[in-house]
Amino acid sequence: MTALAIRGLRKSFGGLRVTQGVDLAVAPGERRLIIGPNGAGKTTLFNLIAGDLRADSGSVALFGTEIAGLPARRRAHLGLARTYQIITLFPKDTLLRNVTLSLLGLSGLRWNPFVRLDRQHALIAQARHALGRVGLADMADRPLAETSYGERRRVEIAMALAQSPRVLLLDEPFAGLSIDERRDVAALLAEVPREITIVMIEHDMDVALEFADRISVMHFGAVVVDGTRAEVVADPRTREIYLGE
Amino acid sequence: MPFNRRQFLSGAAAVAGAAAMPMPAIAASKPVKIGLLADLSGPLAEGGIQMKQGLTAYLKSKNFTLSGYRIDLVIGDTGSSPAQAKNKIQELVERDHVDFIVGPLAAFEMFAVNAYVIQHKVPTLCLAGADNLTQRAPNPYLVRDSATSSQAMHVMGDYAARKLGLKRVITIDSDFAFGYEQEGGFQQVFQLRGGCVVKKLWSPLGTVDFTPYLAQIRDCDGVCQGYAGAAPVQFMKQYAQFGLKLPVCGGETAGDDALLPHFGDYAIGMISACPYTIGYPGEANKTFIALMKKYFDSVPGFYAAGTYMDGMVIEAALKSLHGDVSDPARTVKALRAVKLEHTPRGPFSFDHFGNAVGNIYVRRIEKVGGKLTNVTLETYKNISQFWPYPEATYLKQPAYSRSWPPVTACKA
Amino acid sequence: MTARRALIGLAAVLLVALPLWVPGNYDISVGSEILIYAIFALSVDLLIGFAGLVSLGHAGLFSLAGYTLAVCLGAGFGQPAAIALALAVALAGTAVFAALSLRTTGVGFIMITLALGQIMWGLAYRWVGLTGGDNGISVSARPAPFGISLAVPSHFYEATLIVFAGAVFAYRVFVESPFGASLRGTRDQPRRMTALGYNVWMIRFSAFMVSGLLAAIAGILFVFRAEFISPPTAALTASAEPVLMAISGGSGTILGPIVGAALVELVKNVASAYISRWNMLLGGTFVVIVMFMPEGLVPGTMRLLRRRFGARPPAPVVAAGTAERKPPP
Amino acid sequence: MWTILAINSVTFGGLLFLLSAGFSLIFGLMRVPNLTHGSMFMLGGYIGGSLIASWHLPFWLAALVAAAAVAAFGGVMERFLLRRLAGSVLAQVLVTLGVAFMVSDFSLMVWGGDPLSVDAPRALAGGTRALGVFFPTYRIAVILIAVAVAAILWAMLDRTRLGAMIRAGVDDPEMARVVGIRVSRLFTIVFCLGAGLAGFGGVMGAPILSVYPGLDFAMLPLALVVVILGGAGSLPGSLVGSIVIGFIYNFGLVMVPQLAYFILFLPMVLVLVLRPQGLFGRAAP
Repeated sequence: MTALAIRGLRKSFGGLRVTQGVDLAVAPGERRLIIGPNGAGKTTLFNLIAGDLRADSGSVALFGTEIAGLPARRRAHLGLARTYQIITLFPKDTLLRNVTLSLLGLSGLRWNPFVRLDRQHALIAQARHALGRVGLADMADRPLAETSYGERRRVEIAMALAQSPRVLLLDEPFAGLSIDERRDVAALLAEVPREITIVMIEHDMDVALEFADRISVMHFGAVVVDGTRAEVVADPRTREIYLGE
Repeated sequence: MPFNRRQFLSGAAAVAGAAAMPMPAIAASKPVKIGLLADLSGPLAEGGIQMKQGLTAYLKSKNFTLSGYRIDLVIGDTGSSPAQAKNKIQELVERDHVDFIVGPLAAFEMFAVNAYVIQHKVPTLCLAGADNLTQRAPNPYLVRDSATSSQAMHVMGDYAARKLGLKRVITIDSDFAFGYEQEGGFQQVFQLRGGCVVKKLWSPLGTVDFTPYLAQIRDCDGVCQGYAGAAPVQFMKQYAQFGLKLPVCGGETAGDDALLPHFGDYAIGMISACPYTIGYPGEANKTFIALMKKYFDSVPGFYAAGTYMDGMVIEAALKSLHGDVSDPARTVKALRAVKLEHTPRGPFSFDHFGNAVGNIYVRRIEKVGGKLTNVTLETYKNISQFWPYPEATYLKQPAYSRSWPPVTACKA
Repeated sequence: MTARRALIGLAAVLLVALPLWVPGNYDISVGSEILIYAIFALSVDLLIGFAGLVSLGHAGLFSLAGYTLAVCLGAGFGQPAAIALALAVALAGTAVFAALSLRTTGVGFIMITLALGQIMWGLAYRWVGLTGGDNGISVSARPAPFGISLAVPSHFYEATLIVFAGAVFAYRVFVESPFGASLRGTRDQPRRMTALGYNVWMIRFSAFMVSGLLAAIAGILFVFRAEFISPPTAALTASAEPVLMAISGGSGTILGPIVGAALVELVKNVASAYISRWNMLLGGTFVVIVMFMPEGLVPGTMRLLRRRFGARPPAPVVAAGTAERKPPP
Repeated sequence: MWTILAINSVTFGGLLFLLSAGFSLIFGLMRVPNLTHGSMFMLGGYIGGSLIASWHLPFWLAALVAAAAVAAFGGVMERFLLRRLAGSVLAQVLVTLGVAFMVSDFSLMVWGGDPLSVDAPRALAGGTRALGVFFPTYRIAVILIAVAVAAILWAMLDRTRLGAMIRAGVDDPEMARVVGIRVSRLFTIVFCLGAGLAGFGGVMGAPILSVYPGLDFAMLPLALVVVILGGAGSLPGSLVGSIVIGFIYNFGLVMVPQLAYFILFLPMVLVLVLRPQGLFGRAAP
């Protein structure tokens, strides 16, 4: 069974066809990298997978379950998590609260108006643990607004990992980071267990290529090349796309 | 900033004045307190300010001493809001322990405080017109020296049919109780005298442009409007702008004398019926007008006259009570027993419900000496709230409402 | 923390003992009014401060409960039945308000609620048969729970205080609960919340229902206190008032709307007795608050105190929405 | 009758346009919900009316002076109050409503509670026969004035550098800042312009509506309704929205008088529920 199977996915805005018939199959445990020039439709593809956008046609299956018609929140409950290219966190809250919110999203507790959140010790311990996994345990009680960009990126990842997703979508996790920070995040991702399938969009080839099992190249809203690192690098169409840019 | 609460209290000046005059010894005792409940802000401020001026003018002219008793005046601003009227009356009664309430202006405010007035037995001299306060659901503590909403309109209906010779009239008024009662009163008597109301138009409160209604005025020989506040000025102006020439008649608020400086020539010819008129020739009215001019540089109208006369009524009642206002029931009885000859509106007395029986003037706006004024056309004497019916007959019919009396087909 | 406890305790004692330390019945009655409006302001601020949704139609819900109560009492229902019906009808109305207005957020939300509130106001005027039009409905009977007559001003005050305390307690539990945290999340990052698995619409809808419930409770108390209800209760200005209370006191806090309610009601009912230009005073007060404490009186005072006593730098306080407060100039 | 209603729909729409164009620009560019806008309209009417009645200024001069005075008032408000509150919608709501309360009380203090009746300029007094009906000349003039103002505004937005900057700011405030537009000065200019337009509209409306306490809060919801219908920041939107409201108001009151109290708000709810961004607006930010 494939972790993520996409078939004939289409989306247009007005007359502009942003996604035109994407096919993609990601195996369980795989690390898949998606590359492509700006405007190739990579982030739109993520939005379609995660449900932030509704596809015009085509199917998305998560471990065999069709999810293309489901709202984003239902997809999260089925084991899909994502990070955003532009960091979207809760700046007023502490790191711990950010991760707690993430955990709460999948917990039935989120509807409970009768108990105090800060007394939910099990949940909070879990959140602390998730922060620990990204090396931020000692900053857990600091407001997010007082952290650095790189730290926020790790919080994003902690939030996604905290949900123990089956498939994790990472949208440019290295963008805007310093070299040191990139190394930290890369190490972090390398430690993610293979139970979690990862699909990543990234421009930074140095870090990303090393990480990926397979690579898909997108251009004009479609997957043009699909294969192992060597296959993709060797493919003339890849060169064409990148040199033509 | 001016101090509202103790602005006009009998303080040093009044006491000094009293000492200079040969007053009964009792003048030195506890002052009698009057609480004025008026709309000093909000959309009805025009009438509220007149109320304050009228009462103040009378008290000031009497040096805050009525029938030898010192008077304290405490003022509460209702802000043209029922909820605030309720709070203010509580404040005046429970905190300032006033002996009389003068006001409020609007029926919706009076209804907000009505239960309270009854419960706390506060002698209240209100200007709000709502018919039922002195009819089907009478308030035993109420005295009204002005009129019910329909009282002057009954007269207008009579005059329109008999003297103006109108046959088919369209009424237009604000879509709320005061409007229903005004037009109901007009229609009732107008039809009794052979006229016919062919259409009744209601504009929502706060209407800024009356054109949609003006466009519907046709197939009639006259219009009756009962607008209040600033709306008569707006309405008459737009009426004239659309070239409408049919005679317009109205009630006490539509042709209020206080609006005269604000009307333009377009209002000339409008006929209204009112329990007060600026042209009443009595000496008391001349004094009143002069005082308003002297103290406030203001042209008085129906609201100022109302509270001014409230001062006179209280004065007369204090005299008969010998200043003892401790028993509300007795006080109200004394108030209702007051019969005055020389007042700005001429002679009047009260019926057993506490509503004034007196003259209603039919006047027309004319230009005299370069200024607009209301010229009296006819004086209907001794008009009660039930006129022209006997009390029992009148009370048997339903209260006026949006749908009563109904518009029926007119005989050709 | 203990200082805080002590302050809350002191405030509670002062509130309970209010009938003993204010001059008279009128002042006690103003006390009740402040409490009622505090509940109303809290109701509105649940949406403003915690959901980032500004409602300018809450007077519609407030008066829906009030009118239902008045109509039911007039029709001869018993007090408990009338109260229950008023709550039920107001909640049904809230559901309609919420379903329509939550089609959008931001300014669109403000406008839909405003329009719905205006429609309630129009109904109050025009449905004369039921509402009495502008003459309103008088209610003469206050309830007498356990044989204690609430017609006595101090009794009514204490009863209101009990309801108020209950509401504040429940409010506090609510905003600090997991659901409260979810609600705040939808205020700051609705899209992110969806991706995390939250049903943003349902969370907002539920919060709107709770807010409507509080507004209804305030509306019912209002009618019992004023013993009267008429269309201005549903007017736009009546909807704007709790919004102003919440913002001036400090939106997104619990104490803020309460302080704001006290401020506005004191200016309207107490200061207006001494200063004829009380509207000017009220408007000026708002402007001054915004000038010196754009985040509201309560958070602003906290900030100044913290600065004065040299504790840690002020945590960024945000009024609502995703807009960050600018650093103080 | 229908002809009168139709012409008047446009007149009323024209007046609403003068009122709402500024509101829409301010909201579109600065994201400030200027709840003082109705007060500015009323203030314009009072100032203009007094200049005409007491100072015997010609109507048009009075209108310009009043517009300038209200614009200056707007400028002061923007510089000293709103400037510090950028981005904080709640504080803006509080301060603009606070100022609205103060203006309303100030007007009551200065002009009293009496309505101020303003005469139309003599040349435009009386009526005209048009399309077979008698219609007040001044009301027809209001249509022309509104069209002229719309044309001037359009030319300014479309043809001048200032207009280009405003449009850039409405489309993308961040970008405008980045490309070096002095946003703060632009905000002041636009706020003055919007305030001045409202004040001008107040004078234009005065011969029709008169000026009286409460006019401010009678006009404010109308401005809001127009902007909702037309979408914020869009000049054609406000124009069309104003005229649509003009028609709904005039025909609605005649055809469904029983709904008079809801006549503007029912369509507004419908529009918002079906199309939350307004008839002509883009998606809300």
